[in-house]
Amino acid sequence: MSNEEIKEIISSTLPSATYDETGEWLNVIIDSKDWKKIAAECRNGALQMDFLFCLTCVDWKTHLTMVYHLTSTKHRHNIVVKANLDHAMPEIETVCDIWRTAEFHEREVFEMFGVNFLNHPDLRKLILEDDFKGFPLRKDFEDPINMIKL
Amino acid sequence: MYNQTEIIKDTTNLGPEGELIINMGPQHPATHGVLHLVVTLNGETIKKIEPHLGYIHRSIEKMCESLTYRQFIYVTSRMDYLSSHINNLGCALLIEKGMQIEVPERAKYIRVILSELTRIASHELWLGAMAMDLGAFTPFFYTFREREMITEIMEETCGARLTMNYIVPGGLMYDIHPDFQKKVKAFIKQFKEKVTEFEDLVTNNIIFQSRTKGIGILSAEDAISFGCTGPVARASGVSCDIRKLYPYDVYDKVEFDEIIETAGDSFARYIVRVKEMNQSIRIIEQLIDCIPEGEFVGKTKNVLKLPKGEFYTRVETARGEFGVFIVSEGGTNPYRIKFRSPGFSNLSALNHMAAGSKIGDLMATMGTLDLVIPDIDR
Amino acid sequence: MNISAIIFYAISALILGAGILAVTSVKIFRSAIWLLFSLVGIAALYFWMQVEFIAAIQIVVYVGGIVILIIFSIFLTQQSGKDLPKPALSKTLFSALAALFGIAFTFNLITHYGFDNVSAAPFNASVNEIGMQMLSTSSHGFILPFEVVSMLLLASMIGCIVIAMKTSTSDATPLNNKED
Amino acid sequence: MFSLEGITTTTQNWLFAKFDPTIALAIECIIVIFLAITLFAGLGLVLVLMERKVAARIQIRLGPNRVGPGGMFQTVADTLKLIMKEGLTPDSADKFLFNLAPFIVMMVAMLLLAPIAFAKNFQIWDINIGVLYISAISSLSVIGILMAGWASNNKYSLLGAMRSGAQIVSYELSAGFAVLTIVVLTGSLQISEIIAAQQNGWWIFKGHIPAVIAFVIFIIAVTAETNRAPFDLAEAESELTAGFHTEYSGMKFALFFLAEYINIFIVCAIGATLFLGGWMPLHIGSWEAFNNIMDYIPSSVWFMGKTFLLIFVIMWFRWTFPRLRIDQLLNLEWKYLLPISLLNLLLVAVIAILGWHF
Amino acid sequence: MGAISLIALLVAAIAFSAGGILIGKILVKGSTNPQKGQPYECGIPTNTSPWHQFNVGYYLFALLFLIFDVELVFLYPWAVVVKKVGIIALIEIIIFIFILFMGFLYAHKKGALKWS
Amino acid sequence: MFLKEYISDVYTGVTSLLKGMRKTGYYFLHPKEIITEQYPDNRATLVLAERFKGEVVMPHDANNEHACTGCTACEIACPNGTIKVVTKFDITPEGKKKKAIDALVYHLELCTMCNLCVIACPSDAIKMVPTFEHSVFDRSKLTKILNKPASKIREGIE
Amino acid sequence: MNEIPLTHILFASTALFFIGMYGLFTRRNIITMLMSIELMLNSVNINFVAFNKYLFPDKLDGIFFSLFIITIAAAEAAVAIAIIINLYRSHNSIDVDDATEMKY
Amino acid sequence: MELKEKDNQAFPGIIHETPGGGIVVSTFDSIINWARSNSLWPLSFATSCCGIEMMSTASAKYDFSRFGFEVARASPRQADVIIIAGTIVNKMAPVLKRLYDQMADPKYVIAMGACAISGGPFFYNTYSVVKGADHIIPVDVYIPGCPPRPEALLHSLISLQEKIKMGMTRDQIRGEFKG
Ligand code: SF4
Ligand code: SF4
Ligand code: SF4
Repeated sequence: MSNEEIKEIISSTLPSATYDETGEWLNVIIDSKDWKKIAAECRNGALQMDFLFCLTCVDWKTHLTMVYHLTSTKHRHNIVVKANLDHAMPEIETVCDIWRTAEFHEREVFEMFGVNFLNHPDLRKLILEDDFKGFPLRKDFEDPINMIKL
Repeated sequence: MYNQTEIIKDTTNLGPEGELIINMGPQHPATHGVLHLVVTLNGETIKKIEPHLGYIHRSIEKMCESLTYRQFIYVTSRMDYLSSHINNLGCALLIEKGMQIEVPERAKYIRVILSELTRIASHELWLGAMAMDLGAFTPFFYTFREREMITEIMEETCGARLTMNYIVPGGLMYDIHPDFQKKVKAFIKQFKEKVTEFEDLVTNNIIFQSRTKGIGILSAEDAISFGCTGPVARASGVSCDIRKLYPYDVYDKVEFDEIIETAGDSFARYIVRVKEMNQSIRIIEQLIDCIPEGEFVGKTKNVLKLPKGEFYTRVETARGEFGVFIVSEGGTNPYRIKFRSPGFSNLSALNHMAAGSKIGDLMATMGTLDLVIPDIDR
Repeated sequence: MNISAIIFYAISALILGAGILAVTSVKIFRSAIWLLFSLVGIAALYFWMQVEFIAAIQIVVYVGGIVILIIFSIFLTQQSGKDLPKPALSKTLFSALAALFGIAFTFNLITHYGFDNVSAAPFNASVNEIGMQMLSTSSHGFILPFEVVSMLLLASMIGCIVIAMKTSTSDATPLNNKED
Repeated sequence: MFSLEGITTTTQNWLFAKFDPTIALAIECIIVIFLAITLFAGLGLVLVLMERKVAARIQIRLGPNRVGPGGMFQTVADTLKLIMKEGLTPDSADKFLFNLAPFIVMMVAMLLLAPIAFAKNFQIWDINIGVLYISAISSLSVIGILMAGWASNNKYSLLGAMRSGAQIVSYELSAGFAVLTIVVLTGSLQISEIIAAQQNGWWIFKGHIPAVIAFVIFIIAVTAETNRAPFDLAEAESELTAGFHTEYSGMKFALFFLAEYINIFIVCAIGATLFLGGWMPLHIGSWEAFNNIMDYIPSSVWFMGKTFLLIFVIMWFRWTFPRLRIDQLLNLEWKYLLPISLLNLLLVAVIAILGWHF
Repeated sequence: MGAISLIALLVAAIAFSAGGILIGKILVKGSTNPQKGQPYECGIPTNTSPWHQFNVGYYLFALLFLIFDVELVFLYPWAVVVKKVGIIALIEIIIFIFILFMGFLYAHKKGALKWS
Repeated sequence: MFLKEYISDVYTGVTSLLKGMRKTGYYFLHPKEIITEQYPDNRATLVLAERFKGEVVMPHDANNEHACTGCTACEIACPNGTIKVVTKFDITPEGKKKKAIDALVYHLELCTMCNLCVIACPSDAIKMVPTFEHSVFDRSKLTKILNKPASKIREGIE
Repeated sequence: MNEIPLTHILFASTALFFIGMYGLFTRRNIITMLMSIELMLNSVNINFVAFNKYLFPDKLDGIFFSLFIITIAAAEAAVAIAIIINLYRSHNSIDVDDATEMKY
Repeated sequence: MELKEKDNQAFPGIIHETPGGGIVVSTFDSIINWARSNSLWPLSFATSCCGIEMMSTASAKYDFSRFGFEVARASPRQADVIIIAGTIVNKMAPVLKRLYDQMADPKYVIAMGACAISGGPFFYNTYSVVKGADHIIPVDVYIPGCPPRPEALLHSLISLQEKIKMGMTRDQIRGEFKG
């Protein structure tokens, strides 16, 4: 499918979505509240985006941005969905009931960025020690003991 | 620095009647490296597996944010160290894509040949290690005999046996060794002779078959939903070979088959990898004789600056789709870098695959998942 | 008092001591082990009496089979680390007294009866003899019990299977919890 | 090349001539003790080294070759080190049973030595129920393993012990049936008579197909009974880190290690005795000349040769096959070995009664 | 030499093991630390003991084994004399084994020989 | 037919096992397949690929001169601060002050053999050599000063 | 060995019998009770063999009796343990105090 | 220490090549040391890349069973030497300490690779890597390299043998010896 078709399919479900085509793939910027709706649509709707191959988060010092890379094993088209989160208390719906791989990725993002995924089955630390303080991949993370600056 | 009080908290607790909760790993011969599985047993039957990661989490993504684009490549060969060359290639490709660097043909050919050699080496090691998990020690030594030939070739050309840092943005660090082609041909010859050994020793062995057939089944839908890639997904009938779908370097010039099995059990995964080795040999045979003359590295500025924006490249490592996602502010080093590692997704399917089977089956399932823990933890 | 006498008393000491420990030990696994020693001691006693066949049978069946089975069932049904509940003191006393009284009574019986008509004829319990008599269809032969035993074993086997399989269908080993 | 024939008788006569019976008996006991201990130590060293060398050859390696000429002292060094290593006892373990278990295992291995005929007239005790005695005593060895596994208070140990319990127990059956076939052919349980019966040819040759089948079943069963790969589920490296002796260290561990190898030797010796004629030289029907030549080779050499051949076969198994799963292992026993050996036994009975074996 | 040799062998075994262990005990003094005594579980601390009820999936095999073990016991005397007694012994034992084989087939049919 | 497949099961299983045993048996009987290289004994004949990255050294010629100008390009290029260049100013015959290295400190225990420094060096003053016998009992022994004592920069290198 | 009188063997077996009885009385746990029963059976066996050996050396009936007793003991143990495990599965205990009032 | 100098002139392992395979029968201690140095059973403990090189050291080409090292034990109770092959991160450190503590004396440690020595590639700007395994447990021998070649590992093992063989008092044998 071409970007145009994708756009109108998405707009039909979510008019408020904005688009950015400068990058390699079509970027869909949405509001974090609508994410669940879009996700379900992408997965089950005409788009058939059944493969979430990258889920991560970026810390722009003012806000956080969730980045979901989706592709369809049927139509072979990719889109990137972005949702901006508040820096103070980031929250977004989980999608691990739609793409099961999201469960681990979301746990990782949770401990690395402190993003709180609502309705996640068990949102615990996956990689870091249980008593680890702070969110290491945020830009303002400081660890004077372990982190030796070059 | 670490007194007794800092010993990490207990992860096991008394299960209900008849249940036994066992820690497998971090130090365990079968969890190559330091995977930590909390296995809930009922007698010999597995009820639940809960992976605990992070025992080799080296915060690579964080440290890459403070390395320049030339420097951060070498770190990636420490993630999936078995296909380190391919990881480096992925990063180099991204930088080249971002800065429109022209890569000379010669470099492309050599890169692809080395990638395939790396893939073979990785699969050889996996084969040996998996046989060892199933209790057969001897195949390990036979596979390493061939693998040693590859590492010799690597050593001669790249200067390192395992974590070679041979790729620089725009080409290669230096030209291949004069008798590179000769050695590779010799290797192909020996490999073709010896690969039949594993038919007798492993593939057709009744014990091996009964231990892998129908074990750890993963359906195609689950494979996609769990984001599995590489041999694991292909064994379940999902076509996901980046080399076919989004060809990079010269993969579009060569012809090879994407191996697809439909059974989705451990045996299928085994077969897929064994066949892939032959395909890799096929690719190398096509390329090895027609490496074009010319430069081995393109023209690049001394200081690399990636334009502002977001970039994503994927390459097919020995384990599946390895993706690099870089957010650039236009500076000399990435603003945010994320490695999408195949093992991470493949591991998340483990519980689904192994629950309800025996402990012995867990070994078969984990062995055929071919996990590399630093690749998962990063 | 020569060697064989010493051996006899040593063996009986082993039997009785192990037996006492088996019925009094508070750790159930340990009491199983003590039972095992007691049985081995009995086998040794048979050896001492030169009925090696019975001795071997004793070991094969009791030690090799029954005790293993008991140990398995302990693991299945017990918290094998936990101590067994101590019986009430009154009960212990009563049983001990009963046992002691019984022992005294029987001893006295035995000593009075005396068994003086011990015949010194040579005793031959070789496997050959046993086999001959077991298979002989004559009046002294044991062929009938021999065949009956097979029926008995068949019955007990079927019984075991019926009883055990009854729950092993609803056994706590679910293979269907793929979803979690 | 010296031969052990008659040594025992001469010594015995000499002793009883010189001293009064009790003293003579005591002296004999001391000799036996001495011999047994040396045999244990020697066998342990040799077998472990042999295992490592065989493994190396199969795995296109060199194997131990730097300690002493050709690595001969490698196992000596290992033993010394193990003796000089600290023997731990976990706090949470059942100390008494934990320390008792190695002794049990050793005693069982030692007791099994009694009826083995190492050479002509060279046998500690030619007990009249020989093979029955052996199968009885060897069924004790599982107790040591269960004890060790339970007393360690370690999950891996317990799992391993349970497994080997079920495994050893089941494979005793088919081993017993395999032995019975030979008993049927010989009509005696006594080791010496069994060997004498093979004067004019070994059972594996004389017994037609059934004997061969019984032999194969026997080898498989004893491999399982001694917890060797491919049946080494009790100490399955990759599943339960070290199985039932996870918690053992130093000499206690060495004893388990040693007992395993001694058991291998013993079962192979039994196999050689039952099927390959023990110390009996290779005799073929009526080729007098050939038989005489064979007789020149001392009987102890024959015995050791056959035994080590079987040991090598078992090692060959280990370095070739992957490990079975516990349920497959039990399946193999109950689905294949047991019925086959039952029928095989009947077959042999028919042959024996009709006297079809030469 | 007769049964006395068994005692001799037992003494040998005990002497051998005890000797080895004692030498180690006397000569080697290990360092001590709180971790050392705890059970090993892949380097993860554990405070749960396996000494709670534990599901042995294969006790059924042990049951069957016991039965067959007894059968084996009866076969030994038979095997010794079968050649002398001749055809009668064969018939008797065929009946004997047949009856038990019924049980075996029954177990097989009921799936008692399948895993859990 | 139950019995038939039972027998065929046994047959195929046994044959497959025998095949495997034949393989291993072949290797057991053919010692010439052994490929072991006895390392400490073959030190004399051991040849490593000349490109193998063992450690970074600074070649000195006969009269103890090296080519390092102290430009610190390697220090900048090194991803993990393995090289520290300590510079000093010495007086050239013309009386001009000239930058030269005092010490080029190289932490072998940090080096990841990535070769970036060698590539970055403008005057090829350092190179990789295929040595590997660096085992030490004391970590501090691994920190090296690459330029030999009293060594000078070779003439004609700017 | 004949200088060991038969009575001593009988003493031993009797003592063993009553030890078993003691266990049977005191233990409340079915498995341990089963163990006690095994002990008693064994003591009876000893008697059979001893009588046979000392009093009727020309016959083998005592041997056969002990043989059959062992057999029956094995069968009994097998069934008993099957029942015990079944009992445990149904009501999570094998304590006789609980077991008595259960209709099985 | 002076060992290093000895390293430089004479290669470790060559020194003791007396007839009889380097058995130095002088005193009781030296016999014990000979035994210990010749049967070092490693604990199978590999965290990352260096572990692969450890595997190839075990493989047929550079076969460390020639020295009697091939009996890799999975349980620390029976192992003599930990080869720390790979990075140690903060989460792994307590586990490593535990394993070391649970080993039976005498016990030795080899730090293999830049990571185990000092954090190596991950020394700067990382929040989770232990800067050198000898912060956690005493280390006897260090091998630099990333990863060290198999020969380098063999070299270090021989050096460790040297260290054990030469001058250690009875007390040191009894396990107070710390690298
Ligand atoms: S090789 Fe790499 S790590 Fe080593 S000094 Fe050079 S740049 Fe630094
Ligand atoms: S070594 Fe090269 S790069 Fe480094 S300071 Fe010297 S001249 Fe400059
Ligand atoms: S030293 Fe290098 S090769 Fe070894 S673990 Fe560290 S990064 Fe990997």
